[in-house]
Amino acid sequence: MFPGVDGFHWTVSHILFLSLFFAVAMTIAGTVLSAAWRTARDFHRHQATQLCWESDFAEMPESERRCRHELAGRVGFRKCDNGFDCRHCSQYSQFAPLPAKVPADPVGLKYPQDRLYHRGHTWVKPEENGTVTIGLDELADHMIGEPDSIDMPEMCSELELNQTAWRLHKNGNEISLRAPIEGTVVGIGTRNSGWYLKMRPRLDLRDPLTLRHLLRGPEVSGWLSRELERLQLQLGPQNTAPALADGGVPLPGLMDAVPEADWDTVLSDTFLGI
Amino acid sequence: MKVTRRDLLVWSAGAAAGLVVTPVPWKLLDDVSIWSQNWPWIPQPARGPVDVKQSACALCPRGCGIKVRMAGGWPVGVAGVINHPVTRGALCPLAFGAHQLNWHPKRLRTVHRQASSSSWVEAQAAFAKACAEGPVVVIDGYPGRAESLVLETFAQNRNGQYHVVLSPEIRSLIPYETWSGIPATALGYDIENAQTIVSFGAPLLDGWGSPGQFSRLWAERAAGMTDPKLRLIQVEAELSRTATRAWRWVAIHQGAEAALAAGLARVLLEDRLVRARLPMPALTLTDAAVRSGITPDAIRDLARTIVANPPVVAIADDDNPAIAALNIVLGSIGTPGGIVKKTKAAKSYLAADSASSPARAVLIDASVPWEFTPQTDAEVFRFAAWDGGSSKADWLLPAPGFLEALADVPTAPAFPVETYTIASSLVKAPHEVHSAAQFVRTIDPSLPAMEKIIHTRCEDVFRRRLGTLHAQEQAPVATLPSALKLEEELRKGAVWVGEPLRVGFRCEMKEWPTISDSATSANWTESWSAPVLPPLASKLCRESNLREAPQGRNA
Amino acid sequence: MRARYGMVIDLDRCTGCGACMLACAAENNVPAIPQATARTGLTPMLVRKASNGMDGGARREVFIPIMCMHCEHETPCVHVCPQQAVEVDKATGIVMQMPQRCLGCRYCMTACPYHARYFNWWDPSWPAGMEKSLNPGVATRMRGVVEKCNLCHARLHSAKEKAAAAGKREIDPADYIPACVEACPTGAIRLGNLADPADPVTQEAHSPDAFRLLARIGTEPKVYYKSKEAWVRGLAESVSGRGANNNSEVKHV
Amino acid sequence: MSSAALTVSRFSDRKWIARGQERTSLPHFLLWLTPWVVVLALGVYAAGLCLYYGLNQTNMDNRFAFGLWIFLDLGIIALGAGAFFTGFLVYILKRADLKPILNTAVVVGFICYSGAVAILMIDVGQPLRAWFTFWHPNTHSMLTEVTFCISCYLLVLCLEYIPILLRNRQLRKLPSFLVFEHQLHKLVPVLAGVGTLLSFFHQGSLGGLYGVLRGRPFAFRQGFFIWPSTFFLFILSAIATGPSFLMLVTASVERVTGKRLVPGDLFRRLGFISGVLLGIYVAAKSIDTLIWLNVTSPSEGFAAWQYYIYKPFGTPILFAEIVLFGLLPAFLMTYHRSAMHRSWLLAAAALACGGVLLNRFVLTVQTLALPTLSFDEFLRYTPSWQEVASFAGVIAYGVIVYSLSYRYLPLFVSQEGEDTNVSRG
Repeated sequence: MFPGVDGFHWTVSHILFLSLFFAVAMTIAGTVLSAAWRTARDFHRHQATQLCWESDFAEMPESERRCRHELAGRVGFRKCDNGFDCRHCSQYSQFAPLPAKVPADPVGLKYPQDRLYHRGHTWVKPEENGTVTIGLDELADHMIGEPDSIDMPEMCSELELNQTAWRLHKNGNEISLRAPIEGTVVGIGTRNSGWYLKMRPRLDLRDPLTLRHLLRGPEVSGWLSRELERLQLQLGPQNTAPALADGGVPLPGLMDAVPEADWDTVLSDTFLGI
Repeated sequence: MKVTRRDLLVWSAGAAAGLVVTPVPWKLLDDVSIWSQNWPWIPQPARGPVDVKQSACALCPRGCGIKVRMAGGWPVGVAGVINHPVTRGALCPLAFGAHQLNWHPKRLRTVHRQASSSSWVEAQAAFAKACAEGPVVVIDGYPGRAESLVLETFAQNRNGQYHVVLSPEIRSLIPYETWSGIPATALGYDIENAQTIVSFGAPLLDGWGSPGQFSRLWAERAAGMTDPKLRLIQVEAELSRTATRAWRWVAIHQGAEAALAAGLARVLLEDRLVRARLPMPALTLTDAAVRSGITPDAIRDLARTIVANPPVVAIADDDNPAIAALNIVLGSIGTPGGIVKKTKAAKSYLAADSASSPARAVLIDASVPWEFTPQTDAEVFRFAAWDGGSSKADWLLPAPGFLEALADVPTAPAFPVETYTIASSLVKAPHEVHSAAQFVRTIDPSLPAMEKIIHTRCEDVFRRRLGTLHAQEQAPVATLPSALKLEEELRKGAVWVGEPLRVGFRCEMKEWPTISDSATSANWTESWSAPVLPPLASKLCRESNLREAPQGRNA
Repeated sequence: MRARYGMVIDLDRCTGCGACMLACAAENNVPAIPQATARTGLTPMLVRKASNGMDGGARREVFIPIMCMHCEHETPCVHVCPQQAVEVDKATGIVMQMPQRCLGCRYCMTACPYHARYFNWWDPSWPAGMEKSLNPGVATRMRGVVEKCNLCHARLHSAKEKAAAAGKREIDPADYIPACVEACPTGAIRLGNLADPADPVTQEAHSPDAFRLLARIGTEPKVYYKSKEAWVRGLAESVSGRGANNNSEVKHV
Repeated sequence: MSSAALTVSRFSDRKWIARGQERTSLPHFLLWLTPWVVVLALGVYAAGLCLYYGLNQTNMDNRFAFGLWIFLDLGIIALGAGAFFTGFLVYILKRADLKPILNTAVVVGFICYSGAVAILMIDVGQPLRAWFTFWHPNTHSMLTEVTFCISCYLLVLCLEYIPILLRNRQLRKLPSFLVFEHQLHKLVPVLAGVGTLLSFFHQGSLGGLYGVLRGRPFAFRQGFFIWPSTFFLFILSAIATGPSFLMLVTASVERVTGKRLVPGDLFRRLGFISGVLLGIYVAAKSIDTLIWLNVTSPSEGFAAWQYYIYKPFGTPILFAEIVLFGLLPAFLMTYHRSAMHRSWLLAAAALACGGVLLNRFVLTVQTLALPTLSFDEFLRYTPSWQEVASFAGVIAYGVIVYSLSYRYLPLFVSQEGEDTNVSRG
């Protein structure tokens, strides 16, 4: 069929057939290659993690995708379409001024007001020197208790927002903590140190927009109460007695206390996993 | 950094994708498919120059002339010899695979005593001992050869006996021998000159006589003609191959040939269709009709058709006297187109199945069909080139195979004139095989050597100065310079054809032979001596349904 | 000159001896497969039997040698072969099979109305030593490919070589005689150049007794049959369920 | 107690199953797989025999050169047509309502085509030379067209399958995979277009395969340009039964898992599409049959009656093909009363699929069984155990691949997502 192959001769049917065939082959090859090329490009432009987060966000159940303003009770019913990144939310400013209907003090858990909270149960505390301290909030800490092992990122590594910042291992579950903010790792902590990461944010902290996407005040308590509610449902009524004290405060070491629960689901719901 | 499962996953995915764009898989594919085009375990023929040799097929007494294509010293193909006076280029199907017979898995290569293998030395010792102790019977399947002469002389010297397993054509001539005293081997059917042939179950188109002779004749004078010059009337129970092609097929009851012959004779004599004064068959026409299963009128018509265009000859497929008698009625004895005498120098043989005489040992030549088993409790020494399985032989002695031994080819059975040629051996025989003649000469060295006999025969032919030599072109023997030249030509495949001796003879038939239903079985490999068929015969018998595999022979 | 080799087979002459089948097999190095049956055997030349369907004395039978008909027009096998392993030789009209290119899909076998194509179901094998008796002119095939009659192309080739050596452009017809033609004891099978009107075979092909099997399918087979008997000529038309044929009578496998 | 729970969790594959999808326990799943794996193993063994010893392992012969396997190929490729057709409807005709079935369609298509190609590789005598078709293609051969299109389309199906595969819960954790999936998914409409083109041609060519057999007047059809009528009939019947088969598959999965996987009205939509197309097919088929019986076949010297004198291939088979397996299901799936009832719909779908299988069977097997020469015999053939085993092996392969895909990949994700939400209250 090809020039050089014995008995080759051009005929109309050859030309039609071959052109069609190669057109198809090229299209298929082209599709794959362009997909591969675009992938490479996304990584090059640091859009990969963003894409992953978007896809994960899309995978999340509706109930997990509530808008912070709904949590704070500023609006009745609103679901987030921005992957929890209020910095690009067009309507943020129109809801933010509204009065919150939820008490600002979190139920029985220590959620200091000096820090901001990410939906993945991490907190961010701006320091004077322009860095931020990042840690695990109390609910998460109580739930996990003492982790079996921890892998932290390298010093000076760049972290993207919502990218896995560090991992905790517990009872064979791997828990990925999402970075609440983008920046460079400048310090590594431990559980006992009370914080896990120190980061130099990529954006200027003085700009209010930089930390806008993080929860604060009434949003936190609204969000927490829903989280507790969910926990209660997922751990099941028979577990609620040992697991949660009155007022629904989880006792430390919840994972050890209730090993038979479907932790896989609980953890991925809690830490915005997939 | 440590390699995690994720890294492995990504890596393998990338590798798989990457490998496709390298030439590695494609080259591999190419090599593999090329390999599939010449698998090492598939034999390929050795290239080499092909030269054509002429010889004769000695696998049965018909001795057809064959053209053998030789490559690298081995026969790679067999074909007929167009200008062969008898076969005229035609051969039986088996001949075309015969060149592979020597490698047949059943080929005998060692001496066997009962089941266990033995040696020539022991065989010779045993045979010598037997000869010393008592008379020997030698059985030959292909009389008239130089080898036969050696065997016969040996038998006489040992005051033993020489018996012959006769081919069906010869057997069909035995009645005339009894009535005329002329040996059956001296007689023949002059079908060349016959106008009407009534075959009583003889497989004329299926290997009868010299296959080529009749096939060619029929093809020229009868095939596809509504009014053929040669009328072939086949009287047979089944629609045999010959019957399908015959001018007329007379379907009769199984084994009623004799009855019909009698019926025909009666009609011929009663209705004065023949001028002959002969005993009338005892059988009435009605009885004949009842026995043969066709109406009296049909018999009458048949009789008239037969005599309609003489000369006519009736041919039986066995020694059925009734059909011979019919020939006498038809006056086809000693007349052109009938039963003719072809030679004065011929002797009558003892048929082997009458081998009841007491013998210490029986020696069976390789030319004897494997089916034949002697009625004796003597020690049996059997020569064969192939092992046909169960046989009564105490000793199984490996004989030369196809084209492995020098042989001479006397007149084909029932052929109307004498012929003679030499089948020179084209293939070197394995050193462990010996012919029966060689074997007996180790016991009795006084016996003449094959070469010598053949030589004297050539001289004899030359001296008589009769007949013609059919080589590339024909030459009367009288024109040949010397007997040596004659022999040389014969060894190259030429055939000597004698003069037809035009002498009539009489058959004294006192009374009509008694009618007995004869169970005829005209097997197409009746006198094919080898117990095996060429492997390629499976095309006929197993890889197609063209033919029944002949009994006792593994195709 | 552009030859069109074809055959005329006189069915009145065919005695069904089978010499052509053996000669063909020997010439083309077709193995005798021990396990093969009438359904799986290799018989590029196959003599089949047909009857007029009657019984007793009224029964008539005829033997029909079947080989590749070398169809001239819309050759079914050539059209279907996915990889050009079959082609019609423009110079000779012979339908050539190239076993070494065949992938054994057997599509051509389903396409052939004459069942004249055969598949190598087994590896070809010969008893020890018998490979010495193979015809040097023809290569053996391997398992898993289709083969068929190619009109003893090896013989045509040597005839051409001979002509070329003698400096002639045309081959001497006497040098090109396929094995089956050579073997037929009654001269029933004859080869000729149908493109040459003077060729006796061409003339016979146009005689009133001549016919071709399934001619109405329109593939212009170049193998002609001929018979004086009307019922035999009737076999050309396909009225199925007619004559019972022992040849394709096959056990239920 | 806790240790027990831990061991359970150690042996569970929960982490591989998408969050919120309820799947049966691993042991139970393995139990379900076991028989299929056994059948598959047997099939692989049989196929191995055929490849090692050659096709003498089958009961095919020189006249019955095609057998069970070709029937299988034509059959499953026809049933697999749902893949390209659904893709065509969703991406080209923008029928978003059919999206829930799309992933299943792709997986089913992938199974059918890969299975068919695998069987073809055993069926040819020299698989190692299969690629010669790409090197010396005979552009006049329908089989060339089939080979090219099927191999290309299988590639397309793989590409369409990859995104589904990469959405597996563990695989998607790898950013590179997830991003590639994301990008490839964006381009799937292109693939759907190509797939439609390819499928259109090879479904047709599979019909042409027999339609062009001038030497087999039972199969030979006149047609349009280079394509015999069977070319178009095959396309029609394939796209008509493809959706029906998807219906059957989904329904049986719902039956096995006891879950509602697709919106209730989806079956009715599919059924309607199937029914209408089937109606058109039956009409075309009838006309074609009439032309063939009265014109095409007689002109080749074959009287129509002679095809139907051999049992079991009597005229009833023709009737069944057109009315029982054609007209009836077409009516059931389009007539609103019967289409209301799921059971009627499924029955009709089953009939439709049976019909297309019967059609392929008749065209492959009856064609070869019938005599062509007047002295031919009607031929019988029973497949050898090796043939049957490889046949069963392909089916088992299909079940296994589908089960795995269903368990570990988000086939019906949108629907199930909603389900879980509902359950969460």
